[in-house]
Amino acid sequence: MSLLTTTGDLAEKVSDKAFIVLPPDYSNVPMALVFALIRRKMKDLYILFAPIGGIAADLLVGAGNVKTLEAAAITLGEAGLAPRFSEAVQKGTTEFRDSTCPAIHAGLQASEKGVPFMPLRGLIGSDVLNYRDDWKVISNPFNEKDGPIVLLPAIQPDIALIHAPVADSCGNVWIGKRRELMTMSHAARKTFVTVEKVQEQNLLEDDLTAAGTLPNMYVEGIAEAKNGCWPLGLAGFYQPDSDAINAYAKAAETDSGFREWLKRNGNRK
Amino acid sequence: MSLLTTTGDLAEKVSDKAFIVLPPDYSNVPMALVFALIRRKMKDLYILFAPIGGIAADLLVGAGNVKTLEAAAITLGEAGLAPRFSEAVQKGTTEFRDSTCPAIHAGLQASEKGVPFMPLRGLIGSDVLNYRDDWKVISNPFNEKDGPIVLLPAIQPDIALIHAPVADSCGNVWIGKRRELMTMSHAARKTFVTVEKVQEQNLLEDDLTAAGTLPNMYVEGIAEAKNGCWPLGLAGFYQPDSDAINAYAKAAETDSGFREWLKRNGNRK
Amino acid sequence: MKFNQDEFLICAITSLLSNSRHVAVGMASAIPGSASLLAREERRGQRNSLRVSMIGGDTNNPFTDGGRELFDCSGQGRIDTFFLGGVQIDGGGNVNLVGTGKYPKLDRRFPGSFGSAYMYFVIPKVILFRPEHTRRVFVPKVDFISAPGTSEEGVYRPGGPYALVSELCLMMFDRQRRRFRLKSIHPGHTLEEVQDNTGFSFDVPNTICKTTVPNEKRLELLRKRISPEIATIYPKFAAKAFKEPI
Amino acid sequence: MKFNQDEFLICAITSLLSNSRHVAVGMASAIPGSASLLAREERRGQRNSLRVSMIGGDTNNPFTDGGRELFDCSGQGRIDTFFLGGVQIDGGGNVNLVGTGKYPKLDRRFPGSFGSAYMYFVIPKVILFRPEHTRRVFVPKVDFISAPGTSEEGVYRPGGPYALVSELCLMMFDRQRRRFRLKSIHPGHTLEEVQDNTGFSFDVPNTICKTTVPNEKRLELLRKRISPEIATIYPKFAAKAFKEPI
Repeated sequence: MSLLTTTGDLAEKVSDKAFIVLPPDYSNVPMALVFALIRRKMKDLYILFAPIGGIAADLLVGAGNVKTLEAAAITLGEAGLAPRFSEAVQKGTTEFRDSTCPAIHAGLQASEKGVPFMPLRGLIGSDVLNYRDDWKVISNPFNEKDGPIVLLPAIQPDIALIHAPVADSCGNVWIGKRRELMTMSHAARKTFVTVEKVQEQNLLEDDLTAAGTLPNMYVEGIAEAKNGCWPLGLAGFYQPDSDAINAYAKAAETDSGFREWLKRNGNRK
Repeated sequence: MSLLTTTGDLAEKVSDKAFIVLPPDYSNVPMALVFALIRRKMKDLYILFAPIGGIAADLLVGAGNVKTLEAAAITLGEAGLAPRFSEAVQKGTTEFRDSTCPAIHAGLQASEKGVPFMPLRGLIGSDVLNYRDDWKVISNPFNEKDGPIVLLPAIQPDIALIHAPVADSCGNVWIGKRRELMTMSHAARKTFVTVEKVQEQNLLEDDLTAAGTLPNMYVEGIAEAKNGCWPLGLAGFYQPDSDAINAYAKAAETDSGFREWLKRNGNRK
Repeated sequence: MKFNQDEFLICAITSLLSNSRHVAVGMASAIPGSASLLAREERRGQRNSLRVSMIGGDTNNPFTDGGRELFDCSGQGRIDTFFLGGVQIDGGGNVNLVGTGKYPKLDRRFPGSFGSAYMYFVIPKVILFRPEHTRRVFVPKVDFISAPGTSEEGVYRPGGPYALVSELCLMMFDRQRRRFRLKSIHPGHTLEEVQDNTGFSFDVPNTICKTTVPNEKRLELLRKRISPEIATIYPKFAAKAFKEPI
Repeated sequence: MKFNQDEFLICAITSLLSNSRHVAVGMASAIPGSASLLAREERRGQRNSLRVSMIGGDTNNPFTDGGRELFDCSGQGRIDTFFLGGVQIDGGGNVNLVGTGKYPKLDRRFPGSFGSAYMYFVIPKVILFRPEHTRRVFVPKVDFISAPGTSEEGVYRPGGPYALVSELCLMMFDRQRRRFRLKSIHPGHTLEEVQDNTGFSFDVPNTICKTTVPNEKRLELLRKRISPEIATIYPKFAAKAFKEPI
């Protein structure tokens, strides 16, 4: 049974209310697939960034697809604040669960290991912790004098969505040193992947490529999407299109500008 | 300051009573360095295998270098039981701390993350747990009805000793998909590495090799040791020398046979 | 078509994998490994295809996240079938991989528990495989519980023993009753022989089946397709197991 | 030799790194990043060499274990210096990266806490860098504590604030007294100006230094060696920062 399909078909397999995890903004964000989700007019998604979101978050929020966002930060980087996100959070129309980078990594690692929680240092006295009623503080059972420590519940997304440079026809995906993609895929129930290209040669057969390969046991669908991170970049392959991101940042300052931008750019496949 | 040195010099940097972690028996065991430690007549070492030991364990125990061993198992594989290990444990001259594979991985991951402990499912009702007074059972703080769960304390070795196919002259080490070596090195205070060869080309500069590279920030010494896993193998490069391992298994059935074997084979560099 | 004991055991295990979706095979497991590859080969191209992941060797080893990945992905529920052996196994499904005598000063030390203390809890179907069927192995109570067969209520335990395969018979584990039930006796052996050589009590059904012998098609597949594949990990075993019996 | 404001701030931060051994630089940190690379360059080949690890971009990014590695190796104690900014910073060293107003319905939402809620606890020297020195930024009490400046006794906390660099001055954080102490004022500015524009109280020493201005050698190193390197990550910034001032 081949895992190969189209980006549109992958988007069809995502349900309203799905709990989706997306990669950090600096690389491997499956933007073509994000645009496909927006075209599908998804409702009430729970979107987690591992751990920082950017234009994908802003687009999904602006288009009304999101009920809750979770991340350590949402930013357009050098292009400034994420305008649709900021407005939605200021107005309270989208719920944002403030987290911190290592807490998201640790929560995903808990699911990866099949354990119910993961401890993490720090956090005590932070309002990030104070507003998270799903995090718990206990005293270290090994050493009461060691003081309090935070336990973070396992984070298990329904779906991890990622973009990668290449997959093979068996469904293995080369992610290189972007190991957060591996943790995301291990943690999520299933993973959909868009790639620049699909090759015949099995990535696991060569030790050099195997070292950076997500095995197909975690992958439930693959689609080719050339330049699939646009307007973001794919590290080692292409840079972010900063003109496009700057133009977006400006357009999205108003809802009507955002709609206009989406009409012009939202149909890229 | 160059990290490059000799195997003998790496051995010199290991102190008596050091807490050492070694790779699993199926690949990347720095046997040349183990022989050098034996020649140094090390005393009272604490040796952890991540998670299974074999001939390295048997040699170190037989040579009297070990106070305590910790592993999920010690075996010579197809060559049978580890004779010096078995005898020492039966006589009580070496302490063996029985563990289980995922507990060792989790303990090392705790140190890797800088957290004091890691939870793990399973274990409840096992005598492995019953005899480990350093492991704790608590009820899941997130859900009392979820039942008990084991907490494993972080395992922080003083030194990780590994063998790898190649290092670069900056001290980065290519480990490929043997990621347990990365966890070991992250967890240990420092790491000494023997390699088949040292190359000029920086391993981190090519995304393909970077994906399987341990960065030099974890590495405090590198030595070339050709065929450095002998008589064990280096996956993808050379097979275990099963004739040699079988011969060892037979010789080591008695202490005198062991001494004889060591005299003949212990001077390999 | 003739077959030898190893081939028979391989095929007996293969028959137990018909509802499995992802079988993992640990170290030093030539017969379970062969059985898993055979089951996969038989279902190749079918809708209910079987995934086989073997550690030890690079063939059929899909793991790229280090030694922990087998355990992590078992904890994630991605693996439904696994194999365990045992120095001793008792009637409650407890397995001992550590040794005989009083721990820690054992009379005879064996390698250790490996991943059993975890895998037995999280893998839905653990097949116990121990060819030697004697009272030395199948004891009333194991000297050391590497992994318990059952757990108290409240303990997280999606996994546990499924079947027990020896040179004499096949037993299935009844989780409700917390004991084994004889399923079938291998050709050439008798209930008395099984009972005489088993140190624990087990349930015996009214009618006792004979374990099915391998058919020609399966044996051919095993010898032609699986033998060379398993030889890459277990050369010694493959050389011995897959020659025509005399 | 003339210099611009960015160059001045870079050099001021560089001077703070003289006892550091491993500096990590987070996202969107062009000035701290430049300062770290400059400090490394100045100590190249010396015994007390400096390691600089930058996330964001592939140059000087040594991490191969995914996004968590920066945090994991900080938790391991391998990194001694890090930088944080802040929408608001108060006199207790508390930083707010989340926004102004009453959380969660903020008046103005900013990106979020990033890794601050962890890094501030585990990195021995955290340098707070915020050029804008106004009462809007340096407030009596932050509206949201992304990361607290100090912790109660018993809380695991090897790390915390070390210094604060703004466009007006350099302050050092006194962990005993849990407040900042003015260290030096940048040329062209006065104590009154600092006091007028700071919303929190801080200690003022008897003699107040002027912040040292960059010397020629350092400036040349910065412009010739560091500028092209930083341009690979922050092209916009480098184009603006490293041209001769008019």
